[in-house]
Amino acid sequence: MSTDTIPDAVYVVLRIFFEFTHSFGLLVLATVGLAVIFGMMGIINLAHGEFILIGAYGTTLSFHAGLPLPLAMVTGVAVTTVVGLILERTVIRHLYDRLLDSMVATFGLSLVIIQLTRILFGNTTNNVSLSMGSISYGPYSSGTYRILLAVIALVVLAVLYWVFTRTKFGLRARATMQDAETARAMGVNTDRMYMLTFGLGAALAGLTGALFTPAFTVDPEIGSEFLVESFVTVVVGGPSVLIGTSLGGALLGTIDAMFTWIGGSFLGEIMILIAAIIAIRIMPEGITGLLEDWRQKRREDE
Amino acid sequence: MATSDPTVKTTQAVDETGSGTDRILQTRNLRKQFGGLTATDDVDFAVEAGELRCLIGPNGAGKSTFLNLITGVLEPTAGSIYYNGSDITDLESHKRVDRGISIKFQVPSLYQEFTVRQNVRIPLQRVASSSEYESRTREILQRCNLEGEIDTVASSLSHGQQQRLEIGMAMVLEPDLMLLDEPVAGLSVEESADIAELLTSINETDGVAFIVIEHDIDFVESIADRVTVLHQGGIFTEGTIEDVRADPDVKRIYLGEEH
Amino acid sequence: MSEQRLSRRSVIAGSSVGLVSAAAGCIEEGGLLGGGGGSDGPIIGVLEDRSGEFALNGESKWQATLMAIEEINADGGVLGEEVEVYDPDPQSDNERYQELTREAINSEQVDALWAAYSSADREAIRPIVNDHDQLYFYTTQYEGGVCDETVFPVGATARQQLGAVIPWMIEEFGDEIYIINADYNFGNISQDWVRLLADEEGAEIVGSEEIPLGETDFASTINDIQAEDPDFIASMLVGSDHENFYDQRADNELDIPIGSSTTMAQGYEHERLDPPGLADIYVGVNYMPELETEASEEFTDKFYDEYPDAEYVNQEAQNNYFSVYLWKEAVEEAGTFDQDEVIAQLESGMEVDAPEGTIELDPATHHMTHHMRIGHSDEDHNITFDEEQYIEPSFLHEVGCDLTEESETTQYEPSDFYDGI
Amino acid sequence: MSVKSSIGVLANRLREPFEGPNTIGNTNGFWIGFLLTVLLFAIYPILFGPYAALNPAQFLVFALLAVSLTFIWGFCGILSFGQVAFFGVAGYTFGIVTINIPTYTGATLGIIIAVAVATAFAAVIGYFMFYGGVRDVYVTILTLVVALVLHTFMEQTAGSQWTIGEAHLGGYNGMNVPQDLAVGFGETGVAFDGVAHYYVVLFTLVVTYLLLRAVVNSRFGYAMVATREDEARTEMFGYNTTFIKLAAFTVGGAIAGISGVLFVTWGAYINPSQFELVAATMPVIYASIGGRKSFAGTILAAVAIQYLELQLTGEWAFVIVGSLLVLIILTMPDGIAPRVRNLVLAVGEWRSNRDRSGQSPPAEEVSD
Repeated sequence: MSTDTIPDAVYVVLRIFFEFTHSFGLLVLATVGLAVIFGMMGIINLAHGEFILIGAYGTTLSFHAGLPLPLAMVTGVAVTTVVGLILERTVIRHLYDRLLDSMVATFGLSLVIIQLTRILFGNTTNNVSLSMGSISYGPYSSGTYRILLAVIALVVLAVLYWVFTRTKFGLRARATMQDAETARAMGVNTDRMYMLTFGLGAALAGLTGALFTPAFTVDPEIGSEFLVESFVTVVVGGPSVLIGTSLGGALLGTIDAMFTWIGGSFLGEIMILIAAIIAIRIMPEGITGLLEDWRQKRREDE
Repeated sequence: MATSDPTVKTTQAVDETGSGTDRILQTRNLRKQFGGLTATDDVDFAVEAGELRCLIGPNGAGKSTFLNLITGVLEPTAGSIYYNGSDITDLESHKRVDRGISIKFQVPSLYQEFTVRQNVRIPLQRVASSSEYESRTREILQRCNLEGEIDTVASSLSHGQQQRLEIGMAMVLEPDLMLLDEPVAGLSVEESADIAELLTSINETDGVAFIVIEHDIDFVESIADRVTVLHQGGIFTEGTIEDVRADPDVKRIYLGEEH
Repeated sequence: MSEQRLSRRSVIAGSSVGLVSAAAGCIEEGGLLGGGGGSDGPIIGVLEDRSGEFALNGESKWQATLMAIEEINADGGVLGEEVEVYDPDPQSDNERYQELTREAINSEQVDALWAAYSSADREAIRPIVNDHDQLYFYTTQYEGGVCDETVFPVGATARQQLGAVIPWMIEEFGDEIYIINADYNFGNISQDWVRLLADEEGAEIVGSEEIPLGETDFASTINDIQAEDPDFIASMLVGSDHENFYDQRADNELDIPIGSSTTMAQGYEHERLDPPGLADIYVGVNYMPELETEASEEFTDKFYDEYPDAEYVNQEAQNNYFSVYLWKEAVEEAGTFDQDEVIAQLESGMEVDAPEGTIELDPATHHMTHHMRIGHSDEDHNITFDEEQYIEPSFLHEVGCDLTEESETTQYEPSDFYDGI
Repeated sequence: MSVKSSIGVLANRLREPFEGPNTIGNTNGFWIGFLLTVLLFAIYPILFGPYAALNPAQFLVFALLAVSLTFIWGFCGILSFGQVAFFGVAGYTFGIVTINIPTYTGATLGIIIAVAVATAFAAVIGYFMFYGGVRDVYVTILTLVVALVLHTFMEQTAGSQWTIGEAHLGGYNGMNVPQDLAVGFGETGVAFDGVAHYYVVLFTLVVTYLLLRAVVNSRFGYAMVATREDEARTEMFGYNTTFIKLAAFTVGGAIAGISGVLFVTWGAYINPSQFELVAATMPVIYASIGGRKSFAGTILAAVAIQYLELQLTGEWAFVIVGSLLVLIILTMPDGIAPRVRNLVLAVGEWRSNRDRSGQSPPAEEVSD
């Protein structure tokens, strides 16, 4: 088929679709670590962005120390997990039933992590580049790596689904989060479950940092680029980690892509925030809550 | 369906709203569904002024849901609620309280960090001026036998004391109808007796009507004028405690042999 | 802060007349316990960011200022006195800028102030500076238009930078321009300048987008540019988030050349990002350390001797450096540290030997005439310079700012004076 | 003796409206400490000079902002990250009004309109949330998002189309507001500049402090605290808890608005960074550290933390401040104020025990 016969509209649709995948990948990956910690443990982790920062620095520094990129990314995730576990044991552990205090404490942690990073590694790092080129269609093109990130986001969600529904750890962790006392009575080491769940959240944040290292400028402020998006997605998604994150990411990704296309980046950015406000107002339990209602209504009709 | 059950004896209404009678509360076709579950199923229910009614029924019969519909905590799916002849179905909870309905929840829900005096102040300040606080508080506490605990923090009261205090606090607003959800659950026999005495005294001296949910049949027997049995969201039967006790169908549903 | 004994007047007043008049006396004096004096000798305030958002740009500004003062002190100081420095870190936080500016002016009583990377921070402290008639050097390249009696914005203005690079780009690549700029004052005013310059040169703006600060995803922007396919892009992107544009540009093989006023000379993206993200970017600058003149090489050598770990010495660092010397000369010619007299001296018209070359201060506008170059990054991020012009700060002359005649504290914008923006 | 006791009676009369179980600090010792602290702030400019009072003025402005949060969070259970939104809206409004009417009339109107707009804005947001059934942590997040929307929006108002009358919103660079805090009409009036501004801030803070103490110990205060403790229960005593929350939130917005006006007249400048996440977090931090159920604790924590931040000039500043936050939250869950009270009570008990066992005459207690 020659290019002349493809109407421009097809290219425009393709373009919006690919821009949506960028947005979706970013939102889901930015959110998933926070969603595990917030959705399962009720901790509002304001240092979430800084866990991403640790993942990105772990990757950047080990890459420049000579590791190949995939290994450097693994190192980034590992470092973040270890830091997350240490912080869980020393700080977070004491805040499990203190939602609001956890915000203040993690905000304090984020100040410390950002500034320590600056003191130790300076104001900037040498970037890690990964040229994967782009996919071209009509007059447009889209970066391959960012599309790959959207695919990875889906894979991460699928793996999490498997972890939470098919593994011993997942079942125990869910039991603990739902009713710690009963879980304890059933012989689950709940303290350990809390630690591991927080560790998982940290690891996911580290993964996000690692994956975005080649795409973003890595500096001590990198965490702030993710924090707002991730909060908004968690809130829109609601308490269910997987369904919430994926649907929240899809909804906001669509809003971002559409409004950016209509009126530029500013419109896309502010519409995400306004969508969040409306979402909280009309579905205080997020999309997951709304879905639960629908399901019940359906059952009723049958 | 409860209404089609031949054993059901519903209260015959004078008219739809129960106005022009002594009827303080009347529900019409009251219905509440949670998704596919019908917790309250087309209930027509009435209480006379000054009556002390107990609501019994096996677990899951919809007793608490029914109470929550009357207080406005829950919104009904269908049907109406009339109080002293006027429709209160769409009234917010706090406005129903102002009309004279008080409630005591199932779980003790005092302000745990407050002292007894402060607890009493919450309802009291709505109906009394500050110069009356002290005398009114003492009066109330005397009635529920808690004079000595006026400066005790609520959380350190015994379970029975907490229940009595809650009833006392509900009394402060001088209601015409009080709804109590399991007031003696978990109490000792002596404590239950205290509560029974308190309720009877309020009922007789102040003419307050009661709807009391309770499992403890001995307790019910000691206080109730009439008893309503709820089952599967509907009214299963109604009558004096003797009638209900004698009813073999009631035994059957309590033992779970429905079919 | 130096210690100062209770003034005799306040002690006498306190014992004889009573507390109230003592209080009044003290309020004038600087308090019963307060050191009213600051430093005995000359002191300058240097408020440059070493943490927060602008640390990357502020660090070498701070370093170069300290280096200039060290050199001057080693060389006998100013008017024979050693100059002290008050240099807390403002942390890129504009309330902190306000607090520290008050500290610098009131407690330290600085003789001159260097402060702020961003325009927002400058605007935050300018009311305080105006309140106290404080001599203030703002050295960042900026949108231009500040006509303020005690402020010396010595960096290149948008008009100077874009005036160098845009006409050259039109000549070189063609007359269809697509503008992308950071969506704030600097960016928008720069866009206005590009439009004015394009108009003068008979070029056409085929599209433009204002991009929020903090945006990281440029997919849509790149697609919009691809759809228009301009001859070149005029880019005024700002900050580390916007740097993502360059990698995404390379990934998408968007090989349209870019004319800019913001890249490389401040945040040294050509050193920090891997090639070829910055390939074919042309930036209008008054200074980059890659400049191979004798004055420039002497400056960079000294700088890296002093700060061997420094990452870069940016355009603003150079501006801080020469403006400290400019101040020193003005003080010495005036024969006093008195700020009014130093300002009068500066307004008499001065010249300074800067690493970028010898440049003049324009008395009427307090701005500098700069040597404007076009720095060009090739595919390997090597920098060459394509053209050099000596450009006056003409905009403020056109709007009639003459601080030697009339005192004011205004910021003018091009949209107030030109039609068609 | 009789003079002394009548002063005591008078003092008790004066104290009465400000005391009650809802506030920490109802003893003689507390009020003496309170008077001394106010006195210390009042003579601060005399001791250290008028210029030294300029930064403390800013500390007190942010203390007032934090107090607006303490009121709604500590006493009504509403954690809002949006206090900065009302603060900033009031600041911008004051700028817009006074730039357009650069007279004493304008300054007076500016104060009134700015606080009114902030209050109305809080009322609208509050109505939207509370009557829409938004609760708990979702209130926190929604208010934060409101602040972020304002941040995003205001940052892009650099263009000349964003001009209201003569006032240019100014985008990221913000808005210069040359008008001093002033009241009057036309060309006559009083302006509060420099040290006078400091005293206005101090006065406002002290008055707000006392008023809020009176409010939280009033009927409405009891209703707020009851709502905080158990909303459903309180509703069942006939309280319209939704309205109580809305009213408290609106009052909080008004106080935040007042602090916004004092801020913009302090620095003659405001920009969108006032709406940023970090700025939004600061009042929460002051209240958490000081004690969210204590106005005095919040105020002192706000002043102490800001003072500390200004003094820490090196690169370790954020590390120290951040670590302190974590440490205090871990060791003192309710903030410092309740700890101090318990300590005072413990010391008092220890002393009275000692006195009782010693030779102290018991008669003294009678006259107290």
